[in-house]
Amino acid sequence: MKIGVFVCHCGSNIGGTVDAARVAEASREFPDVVFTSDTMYACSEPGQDGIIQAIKDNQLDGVVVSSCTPRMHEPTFRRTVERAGLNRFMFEMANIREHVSWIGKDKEANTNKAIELTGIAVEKLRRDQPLFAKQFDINKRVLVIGGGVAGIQAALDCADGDREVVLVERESTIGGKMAKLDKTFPTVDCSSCILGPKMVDVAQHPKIQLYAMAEVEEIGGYVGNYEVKIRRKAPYVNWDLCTGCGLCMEKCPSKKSTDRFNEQVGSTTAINIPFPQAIPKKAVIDPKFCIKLTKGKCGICAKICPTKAIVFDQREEIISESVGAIVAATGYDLFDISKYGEYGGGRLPDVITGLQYERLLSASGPTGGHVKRPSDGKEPKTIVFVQCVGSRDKSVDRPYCSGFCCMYTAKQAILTKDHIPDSSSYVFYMDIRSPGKMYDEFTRRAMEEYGTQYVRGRVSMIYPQGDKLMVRGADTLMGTQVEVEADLVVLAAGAEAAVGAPQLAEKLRISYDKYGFFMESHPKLRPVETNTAGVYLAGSCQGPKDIPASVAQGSAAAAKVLALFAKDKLENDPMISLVDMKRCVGCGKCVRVCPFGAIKEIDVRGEPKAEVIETVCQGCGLCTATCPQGAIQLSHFTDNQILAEVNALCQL
Amino acid sequence: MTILTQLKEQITAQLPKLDMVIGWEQGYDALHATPLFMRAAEDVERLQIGPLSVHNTATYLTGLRNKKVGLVVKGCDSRAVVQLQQEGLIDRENVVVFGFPCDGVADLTKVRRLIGDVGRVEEVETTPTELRLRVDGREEQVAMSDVMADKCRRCQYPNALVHDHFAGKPREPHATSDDYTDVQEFESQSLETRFEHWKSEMSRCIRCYACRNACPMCVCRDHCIAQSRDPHWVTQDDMVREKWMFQVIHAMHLAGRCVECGECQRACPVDIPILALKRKMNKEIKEVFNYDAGVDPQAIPPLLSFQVEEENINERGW
Amino acid sequence: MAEAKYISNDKLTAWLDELAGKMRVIAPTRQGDAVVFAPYASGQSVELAQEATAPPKSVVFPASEDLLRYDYRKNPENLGQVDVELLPTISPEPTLVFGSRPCGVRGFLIFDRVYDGATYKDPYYLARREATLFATIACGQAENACFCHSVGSAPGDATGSDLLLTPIADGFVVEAVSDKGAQCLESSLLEAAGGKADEAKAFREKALQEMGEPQDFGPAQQKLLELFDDMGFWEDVSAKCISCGACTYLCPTCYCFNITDENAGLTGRRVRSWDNCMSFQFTLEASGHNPRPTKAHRLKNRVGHKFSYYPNLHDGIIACCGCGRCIKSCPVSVDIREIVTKAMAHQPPAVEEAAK
Amino acid sequence: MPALAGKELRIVGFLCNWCSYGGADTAGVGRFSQPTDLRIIRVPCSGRINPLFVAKTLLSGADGVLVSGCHPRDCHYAEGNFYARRRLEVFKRFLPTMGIDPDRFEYTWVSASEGQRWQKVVTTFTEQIHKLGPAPRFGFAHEQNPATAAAC
Repeated sequence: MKIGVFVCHCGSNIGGTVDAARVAEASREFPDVVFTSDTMYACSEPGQDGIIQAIKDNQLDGVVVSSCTPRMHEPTFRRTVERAGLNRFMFEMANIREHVSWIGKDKEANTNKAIELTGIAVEKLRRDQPLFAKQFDINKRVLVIGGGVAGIQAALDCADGDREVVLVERESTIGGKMAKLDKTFPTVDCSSCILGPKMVDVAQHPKIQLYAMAEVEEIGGYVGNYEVKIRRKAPYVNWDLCTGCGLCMEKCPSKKSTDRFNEQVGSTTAINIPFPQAIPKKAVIDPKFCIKLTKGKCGICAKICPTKAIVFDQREEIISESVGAIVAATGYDLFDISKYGEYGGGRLPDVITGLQYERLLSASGPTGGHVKRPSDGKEPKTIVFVQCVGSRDKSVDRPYCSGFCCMYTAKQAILTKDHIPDSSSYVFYMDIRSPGKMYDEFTRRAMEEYGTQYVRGRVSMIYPQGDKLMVRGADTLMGTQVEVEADLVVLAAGAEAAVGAPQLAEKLRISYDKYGFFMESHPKLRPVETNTAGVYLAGSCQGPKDIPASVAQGSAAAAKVLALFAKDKLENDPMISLVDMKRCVGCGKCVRVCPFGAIKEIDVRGEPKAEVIETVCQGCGLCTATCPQGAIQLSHFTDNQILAEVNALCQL
Repeated sequence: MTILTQLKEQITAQLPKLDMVIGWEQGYDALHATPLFMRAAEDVERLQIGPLSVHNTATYLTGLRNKKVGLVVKGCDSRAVVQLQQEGLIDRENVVVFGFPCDGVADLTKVRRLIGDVGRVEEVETTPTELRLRVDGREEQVAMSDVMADKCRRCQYPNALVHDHFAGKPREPHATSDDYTDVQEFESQSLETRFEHWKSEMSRCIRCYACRNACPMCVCRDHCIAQSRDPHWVTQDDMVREKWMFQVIHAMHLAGRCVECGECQRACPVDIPILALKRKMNKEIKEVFNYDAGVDPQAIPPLLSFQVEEENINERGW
Repeated sequence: MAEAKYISNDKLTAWLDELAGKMRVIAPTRQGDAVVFAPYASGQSVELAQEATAPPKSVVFPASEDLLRYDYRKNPENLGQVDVELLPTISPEPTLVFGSRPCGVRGFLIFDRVYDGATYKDPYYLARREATLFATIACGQAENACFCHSVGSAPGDATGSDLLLTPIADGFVVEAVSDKGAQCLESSLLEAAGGKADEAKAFREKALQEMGEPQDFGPAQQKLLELFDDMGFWEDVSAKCISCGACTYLCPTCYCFNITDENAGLTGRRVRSWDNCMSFQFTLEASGHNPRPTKAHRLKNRVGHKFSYYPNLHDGIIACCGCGRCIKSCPVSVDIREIVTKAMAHQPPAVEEAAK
Repeated sequence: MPALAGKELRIVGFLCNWCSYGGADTAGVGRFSQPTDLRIIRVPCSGRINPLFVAKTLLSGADGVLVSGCHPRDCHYAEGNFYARRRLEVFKRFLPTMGIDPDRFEYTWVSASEGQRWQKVVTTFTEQIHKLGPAPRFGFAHEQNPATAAAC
């Protein structure tokens, strides 16, 4: 092998504290090195040309550049050596700037260190192999999981980008949490008026295939080629026939069914269309409450259905879809308020969540938009809002801020005054968090224009007294105890990861934090990517978010998908693990630990062996560190390469 | 009916369905047993169990993967079966396990320490409490308690943990817990003493890899990195450093998997006390993960899994 | 030959010290629970009462040695031009191996036919061989694993030794076997043996007599060739073998080696190290193919080589000295005597059928 | 290569590319001065670091070994450092029985943004190794087992 070593002065950045010429001179004594030089700026155009010239003049097989961090210029120099006709992996870098010249002033020690770092780069390069990327086809369809506003946005943007979209929604209608809101802050728009058209677009878009009442069962494959199994639950209604006329709902005798859409404020019929703008607008039978399905009698809906759409013996089905990318937009769920026993949530009927209050405020809600308290239907006059219920509280393992509660509480206080002008509202808060366009102004309006009384402090207990609720808390600004006699208490329940989020993350092979929110690739710079190629995040599944942020992420994720799909072929990174079949004993330890499911067990003449799926492997090398006999080796970071570096530093 | 008779009956009944049953018989002299591969009914007659049945029969399992194998096991051997099953290295349905209550086995090195060279043992009689030997025409009686293998003194699993057939009644464990006093005592010496101890002990290693090949969990054997060039972890030099590196490799590869059958040390022809390394590893595995290898076939070896929040690992936030 | 001498036990240490002043003395030493040959230092206790765990093989044939050391020298005018400079490695030191048993020394006679043969002379081996003397102790009693008398030797066999020590009451009769050995007898600590020499002779004869009838392994030479393709036989006898190298590395007659290069920067070494035919790597080819893929193939080679292939090449001489180390140090007590005996008695199935 | 005589001890670092190597870069960019002993070997992930590399390095004559990866839960490869944490912890606890001071080996988590933290880690660890002094050695390649080496 013929190696060239190029030592960069980087102006005085390296040259100031490292004798670059001496490093180049000393490198002549390294094995296989046939050419060395020191250069003012290796990355500059003349610097790169010099490298190319030296490769040609000396027929070099590999190049070491001793300069700055490879995290900066490794791609640059890989392209340089490639231009000279070498494989781009026949290149190593010694970091003598960030790791040497910039962190010490002792020129002798620095120079010695730079020589040694160059030496280990030479030893590694001597064991480098040319590597070649594999190209593979890409299936330009995208799966969007979750039909809330983030998922809707991602689906629509992808579909508008002319890509086929498979949208999977767990509930019987898309719309998510936003569909349940009455108005949105800070504009006080009607939520369903702005979301509704988008939902209709989803239903009508020729590029979108919507599966409602469906969940992702299994995901296999890798970026560009995912195989997805979708479990579609049985609505007991043939949706191809159902017109959403609603006759069945009128006649259904089972009227005590759980009303999921209305957050269980009141109840609904066993056969049900959640709300008038539902997409798809189809009836669904709740088998837990349907008299026909529980007791075998009734069947009124089947009799009156004009299209004969009722199918009592319908079964769930598994649907297979092939896609090239996945957007997870599974949203959030609400914190269980009954965990605060002292607040009486779940026990006292007039202690409700903010989302339940939205339904009371909504004209399409169970009360027709009249605020009536659940216990006796009376219109409340004194309403207490309690913030941070399940947010910023380590004692319930929810130390994070849910982000949007301050704003919706202010909105609800304003709407309360609109609905009941003679009412008075109190808000118990810890801090007001309103960093957003027009947000702080909005909370100010709630206080100043709408007379909402903000009390800084935690509520210690809520207990019934007559038909009132006594709310006892501290006013930490005044340093006094406060007691408010309320008709209705609204708890700003925090957001938590959607039920089943960790399980979905595992299917997607992405990581999630200890609360179940999905982890992005980089918290600042890669907020919608995950570390699994081809899987993107949108909305609150990544962490609590308000509507505009969710929509923005939906669009961002769609942009990522469209960028991915702009290519006709994908290339893998060739720095992946490879199995030496002769030495593999098929113990399966690598298969067990691979975070990406990139290793499969195969049968070779009756013996189990491991095989790397080259397009899935991400090149972490965990398998190589796990394999007891070193039969699986990460290319470019093989055991022998690392051992050679160790030996160069330590032995002899 | 004695346990041995019962065991022989059970084996004879199953043998037609199996390719072989592995147990022990008398070896080249009365003191040395040797593994017995029973293929025909008459082979069963030679079966011997007792304090001289020192070998771990499970060691052969991974080499017989496509065969139907019966295995006579002591408690410790059965832990190896469990561990192999747990790691998917054997198909449990291909293995028929014959258990019996183990009263402990003799450590022949200890016997040698007591009575000198054992090259001329003429006769051995075993009782639950004694070994009676005739050596060079003289009678020697040694108490089992003096020559019992250390692993047996602290044995918590004298009865096969998994078995398809069991002869006799399960016996009480020899011990209920393991406080690793041996490890603590060793570590109470100075670092230098410990370092020099291994330097000196390892110097007589002949690199025969009996420790590795006798280990039921060493499934790489033919492809072990001790002898490979790619990867090239150790050289073939007769150097303490290289020999010692292999012992560290063996200990690390066994972390969370070693069932402490002690075969590595027993097999060592030059009596290097290498079980101490595995003991240490097991002590730490127990402390950090509260894990015992070879007990639960459903468990996952701790170094092949993780918890997002580790209870006993200090994140070393310095 | 010089007359027989006698040394009493109480003077033995002084004699060893005297010898150690003239040359390097290697003697059996207790290390932990094993007895191994190690350089003797003045005043150190030596273990002569029992056979050492390992034979003194490594004194002449080290477990590893540098066949050569080399430096790469780069031409400063043209870095691509590299010269290799070889550095000498052979520098044997006059050595006395004291206290081996006859079998341990006799192993080198097996070596000699290979490394000092007509076709090839191994300079590394020969240099050490010539620089080494053996003062051997006759055995008084065979161990259970011993069978030296069945492979052409005896407990008092002096072949290959330079001095023979025979233990008698309170000391040893010391007899020179070679001229080099005779020089070691020039010590005032030794006295004339006189009548004790006969006592010694009787001691040796009694030891041989007590071993009983030797077994005739001669027919194995042909029989093992016949069994070469009978893998069923070999699978059967190798079933309990765990394929380690204890038998081979403790064998005084096993002489196989491996060669590996170890480089570091611009220097390197070519290392010869013991290899053993029980190991999968022994015949592993670069292609990945292995003509001896299973332990049955490998054990067949070990037994076949000792009792058939080597005798075929070397006048029927069995490449085994009967020390029994492979038996007693085997982790699973594989008994080579039993395998050879079985092989000799083995009737191919077809023949058995015909006999009925 | 022998460590710079009289000044440095031989300290080898294994750093994951995504976090700690970046953290060391950040420290450089910030000109956070550090002792010069450490030599960094770059690997993709702390999960790539077989504890046996640490063993090999220590047995080959290093005076100290430092491993650093992404903070748990921040692994670029999702789970690599979770495995590394277990393996390295077990190995560190094993060192005393080998007769090696466990303080000669540390593993830590430093993110790409934590330049100052990296400076502190390197400085503290280097001081720790200097306090311990040079590690006991097994000797170099040609110094063999005395029993047979003497026979050369």
